[in-house]
Amino acid sequence: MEAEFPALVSARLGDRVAAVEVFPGTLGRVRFRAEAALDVFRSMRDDFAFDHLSMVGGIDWVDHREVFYVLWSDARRAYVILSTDLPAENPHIESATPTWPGANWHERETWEMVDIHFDHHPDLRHLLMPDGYVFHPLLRSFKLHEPEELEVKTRNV
Amino acid sequence: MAAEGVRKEPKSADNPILWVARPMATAARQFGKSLIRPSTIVYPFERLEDPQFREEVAVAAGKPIGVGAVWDNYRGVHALNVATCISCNLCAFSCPDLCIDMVTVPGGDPKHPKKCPEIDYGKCSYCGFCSDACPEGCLTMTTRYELSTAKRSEMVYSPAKLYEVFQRKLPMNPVRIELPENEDAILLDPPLCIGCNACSRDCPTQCITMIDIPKVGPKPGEKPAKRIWKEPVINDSDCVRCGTCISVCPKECLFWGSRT
Amino acid sequence: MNASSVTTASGTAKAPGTELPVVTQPGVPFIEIETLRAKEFLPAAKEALSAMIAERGREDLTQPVFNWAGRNSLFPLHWGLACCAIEFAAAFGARWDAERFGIVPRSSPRQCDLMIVNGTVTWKVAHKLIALYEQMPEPKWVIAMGNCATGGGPFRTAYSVVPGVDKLVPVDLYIAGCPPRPEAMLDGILKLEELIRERKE
Amino acid sequence: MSEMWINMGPQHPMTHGLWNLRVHVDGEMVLDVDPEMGYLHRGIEKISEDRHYNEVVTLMDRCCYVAGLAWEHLYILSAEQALGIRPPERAEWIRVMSEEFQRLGSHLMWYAAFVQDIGLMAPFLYGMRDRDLVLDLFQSYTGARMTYEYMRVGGVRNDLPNGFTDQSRKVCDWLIDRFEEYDRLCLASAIFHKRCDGLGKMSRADCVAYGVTGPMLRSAGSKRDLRKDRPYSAYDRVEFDVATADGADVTARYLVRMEEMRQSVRIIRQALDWLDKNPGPVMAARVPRWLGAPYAPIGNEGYLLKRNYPKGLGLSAIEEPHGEAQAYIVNDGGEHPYRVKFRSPVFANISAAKKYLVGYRIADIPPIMGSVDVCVGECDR
Amino acid sequence: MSVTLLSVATAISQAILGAIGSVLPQPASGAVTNVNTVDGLAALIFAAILLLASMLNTIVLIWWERKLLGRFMDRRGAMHVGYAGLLQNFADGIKLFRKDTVKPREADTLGFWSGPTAYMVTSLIIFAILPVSTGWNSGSLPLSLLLALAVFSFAPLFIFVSAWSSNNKYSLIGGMRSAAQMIAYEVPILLAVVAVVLVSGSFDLQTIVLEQTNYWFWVPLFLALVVFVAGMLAEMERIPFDLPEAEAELVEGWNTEYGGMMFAFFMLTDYLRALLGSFLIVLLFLGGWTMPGWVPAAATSFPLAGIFWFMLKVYIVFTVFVWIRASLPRVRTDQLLRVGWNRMVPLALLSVVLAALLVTVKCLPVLGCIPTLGG
Repeated sequence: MEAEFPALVSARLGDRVAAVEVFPGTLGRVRFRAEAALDVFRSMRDDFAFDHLSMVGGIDWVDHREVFYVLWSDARRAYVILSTDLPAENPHIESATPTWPGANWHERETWEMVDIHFDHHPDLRHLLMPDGYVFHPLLRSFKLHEPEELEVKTRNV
Repeated sequence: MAAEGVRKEPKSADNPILWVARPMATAARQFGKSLIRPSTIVYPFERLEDPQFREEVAVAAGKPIGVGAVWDNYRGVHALNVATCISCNLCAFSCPDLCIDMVTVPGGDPKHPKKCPEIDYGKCSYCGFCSDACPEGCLTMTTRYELSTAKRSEMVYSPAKLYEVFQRKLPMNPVRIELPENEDAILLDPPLCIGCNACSRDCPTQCITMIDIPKVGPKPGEKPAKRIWKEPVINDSDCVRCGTCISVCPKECLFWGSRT
Repeated sequence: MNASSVTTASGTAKAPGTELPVVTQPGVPFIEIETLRAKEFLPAAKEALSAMIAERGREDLTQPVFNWAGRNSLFPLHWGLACCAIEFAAAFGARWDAERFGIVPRSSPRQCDLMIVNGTVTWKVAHKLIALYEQMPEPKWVIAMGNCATGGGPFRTAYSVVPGVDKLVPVDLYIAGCPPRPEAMLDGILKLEELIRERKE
Repeated sequence: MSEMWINMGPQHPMTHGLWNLRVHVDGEMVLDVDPEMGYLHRGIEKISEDRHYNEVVTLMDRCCYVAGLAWEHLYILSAEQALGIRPPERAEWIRVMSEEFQRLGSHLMWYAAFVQDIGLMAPFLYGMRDRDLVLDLFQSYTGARMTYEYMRVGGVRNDLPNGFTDQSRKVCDWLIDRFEEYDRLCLASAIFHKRCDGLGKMSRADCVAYGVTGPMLRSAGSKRDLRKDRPYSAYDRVEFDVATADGADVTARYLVRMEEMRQSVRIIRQALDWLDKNPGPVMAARVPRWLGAPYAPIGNEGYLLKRNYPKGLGLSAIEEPHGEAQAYIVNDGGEHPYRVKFRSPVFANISAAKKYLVGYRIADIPPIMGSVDVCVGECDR
Repeated sequence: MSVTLLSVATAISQAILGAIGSVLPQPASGAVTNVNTVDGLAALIFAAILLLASMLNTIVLIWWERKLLGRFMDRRGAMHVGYAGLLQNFADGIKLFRKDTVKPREADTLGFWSGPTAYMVTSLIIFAILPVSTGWNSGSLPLSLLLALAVFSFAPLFIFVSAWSSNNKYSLIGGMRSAAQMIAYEVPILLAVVAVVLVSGSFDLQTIVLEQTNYWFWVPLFLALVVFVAGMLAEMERIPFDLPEAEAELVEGWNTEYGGMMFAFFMLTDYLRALLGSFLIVLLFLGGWTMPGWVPAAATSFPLAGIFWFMLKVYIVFTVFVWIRASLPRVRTDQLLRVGWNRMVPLALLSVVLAALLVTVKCLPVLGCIPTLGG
């Protein structure tokens, strides 16, 4: 069943999927094109029975940004990872909340941390940071201040 | 209600009087058990690390279980044996919270001041990485846990204070962790080395010796070079891999590598 | 105040020569005598008492009692921020019973006099912490329990953590530890009780 | 009665941690709920990008402070997959035993907080006393009560002290008959049933759709347990049952968690027998120097470029006491992990608060939130 | 010879005034030692003794509960302040009196200060009414039981006053819920009392206790006892009918705005009412200071024996309340009120019918006969 999963996916989704890489411990890592997000989500849920979305994450690769989804299927008892690349300036992707309601908070946190805008999200507002916060902490450009700046060092006792 | 894994739960009785009978009976039984000796350890006078609690302790009222070898491996306030410390900075490098500073210890020859770790207990998270990384085993963690002060600055323990804790001979952390054998060693890139002797001077365990290296002899007819070239040779068994020589070398010709 | 006239049970007045009006005429009611004495006695007594209080200072009279009472019944605020809160709860468990010292956690700040900051203080909770501190009536104390409250602990470099609660509220006592054991917390509270004992104002 | 928004603010005995439940109330009934998180967001994912691999373990114990070792196990499994390092077998069994002991500790803490919400005052003390016994065992082999820093990439810090296994067996026997006592205090009292039956219903379909996992999902009848569906470490060599109930309400979650504690004791006993019989190394033979403890992480960039360590991705998923937790680590070959992303089960369970809180009375919120077993540290990371 | 509170008070005032009289000159000492000043001072001392006894008893009750609750919870309870924690409650009291009382700006001044004080004072008055032993009460009031219950039921009014006047929306809701709970449980209590009065024939507590000299009422009127205990639990707001404590967790308890001295009044009054509840239960059902026949005469003949046995019974009843508090969870607000109206009131009516049956038939098949009623 695991072996022909990549073939099944590329057969079903065709050009929307760039590649299905091998990922140990899961059925595979499906790299899909960002514009075809909604159809990929719906087909994953309906055709491949991945009814449980457990995680949405964003990675800032400085020149581009990546969003990855981890799905679980009770029928197949296995995970699959969907991942897509978005341009660095004003990245946009369709929200997965209509297909999996559980994605609501995950997407709010990903927007807050890595500044990826999810279209048609019910209420995309701050979740972990105070409401007026303008920065996006998990971008590589956001530098943590060095510990030494915080306190005067006591030298040579 | 009884699913596959769940046992049949004791249903509450139907008649109202028994609604409360069983829980009250349980509370009464507990009352009887802890009437004479409840499970409380009266802290300022009795302490959990007293030997009397090793076997018999009313930790669970009614059935003494004893605390066993609980305190042999405890990570509390550090004890530093300043005498054996070779100031190799390994503890300062390995601390994730950057709360260890290498501070000169008064006394000793002023030209080569001896530096020992000074720990700020307001930042230390007692993870024990420093005592694991200490090659000489002179920085160990004791079972002392009380540390509360009114002034924040009193939380910074100088090497002298840590030595005091060491002298009090509190039971220290006997469990030495299992170090995987690691083939990394410090290698030399010969053409870059100018033989300035900085590494062998600063090596905390003095395991670098400078040896004469016969440079290519002078071409016939030229005067033999006045300078005798020297190169460091590192004795791997003594080296504690503290990386001081790498950071001290002006030409950066020493680097991590593997001999095999 | 000179000795008043001494009368025996039989009621005959054997008063030595005193300038106070000797009750010889019949029919002078007792109450009148007392009011005369009171008029003269009270101001003197009041002035002597206030002098004594001012001179000896209020501490010698009532402060030790209030210090003893304040020391032995500290009501901490019933809240928990992070990992230190679990050790705070364990201190009220069966093994280290903190209620022995009269420490009863209360859930409304109006009834507490000790705020134990047990955990990481983030900027989002900072103004709520200050509001809670102001709700507590005087005299009140603050204990910074654990390294996160003392100086930000392992998270002090984070963008959302206040590096030390002494930047928000005046702290009376710091307890080191990450998290401090329940005994270390009790030891801290006993040390705070010593501080209260020597409190002057 | 007028409708109004009530702030069960961050400082509230019911919340057991720092989060704010804004409740839209009409008189007694709850119309709408808006949980507000982030009061304990400490930026763990950002800090771990500056730390070496083994130094992130200290953040894991403080991330979920009730199930520290489980979260260490989660992070280490994903780091080992990203770095391509395999631990020895004895370390795997020690990790399984530690995670099961941590499940006992976490569920005992849940029991203490849950019964106090309903109003039972005595069992809070029983729960904390029995949890202290489990913490004593942790202190004997890891060195600390709650913040263990015990697991490393490639194994565990040190082996079990001698005499540990029979001390643990004594504690396991003690806990088994304590669970009888807990059931008599709760299940046998009619007021408990009157307070908890039929509250906070969350059907199985809703659970799966909202990403709710763990005891809340298993109380709705599903038999999903990662230790059985996708076994990791030594869980495939251990037999146990998955505790399920089909009431989907607060009492069902109570039953599932009590049964899970009994199953944990069963697993621990099997692990102790195996550990007694096969001594062996607990640390992988060869571990790169710059991972941090047990070595001091003195690496210089030059060294790494020459040794071009493999890049890699790691996804690990464990059955944490609150539910299903995941860690996704991106390793770009450098000393520090490039990106660390955690999935916290409590994060998903609270995000579904609208489904199991709306429609009940305001006096039912403490029992329902007690049965959800909120650990705010892991939720806000 | 019987030593009564009044005789003790007059003896003390006699001694004091005698001493003062001997010092003063003749006309003044005459005025001092005449009869009516002695009686006046005796009344004062009588009231002082009563106040002191009730306050001290309450504080010992708080200590007794904390120690018992500790033992139920497998821990030690207060022990480091004074011997075995006896001074703990004095420390709490002095500290709370010392804290500065904070009044919210918009709170209504009169209600805010007078609410808690009146709440405490009305509970204190009842101590004067309830007889503790033969003669140890303020004279034989023919309707002492009715007066006690009337003053006892002032509490919901003052809770409502203090809740409303602290001008806090949540305190108002909390106050309304507490008042509703207390009023809901007054009806079953009064009906249970009616059953007792039917059997004993008079409202005077003295005669009720005398009626029970050799046959305590809890045997025939067991149903009334259960209803009365449940009602008292709700009146005293103790678990399982523990509303204000729960309110502090849910919305905002009605005593959240109060700190310092006012909060001390609330804490003290909770235990005052618990003491009063135990007094009433012992007087009405457990035969007050009378001991059953088989107790040897020596045990009931030493001076103040009545008071000793009476207080022993009161503490035993209170121990049962603490036992209930340690082992049962809290009932929800609406369940509480539903149980109050739908379960308690019918049971109380049933107990009244049983009592009436008992009075007419004089003997019941199951419960046996009431010999005294023959006379």
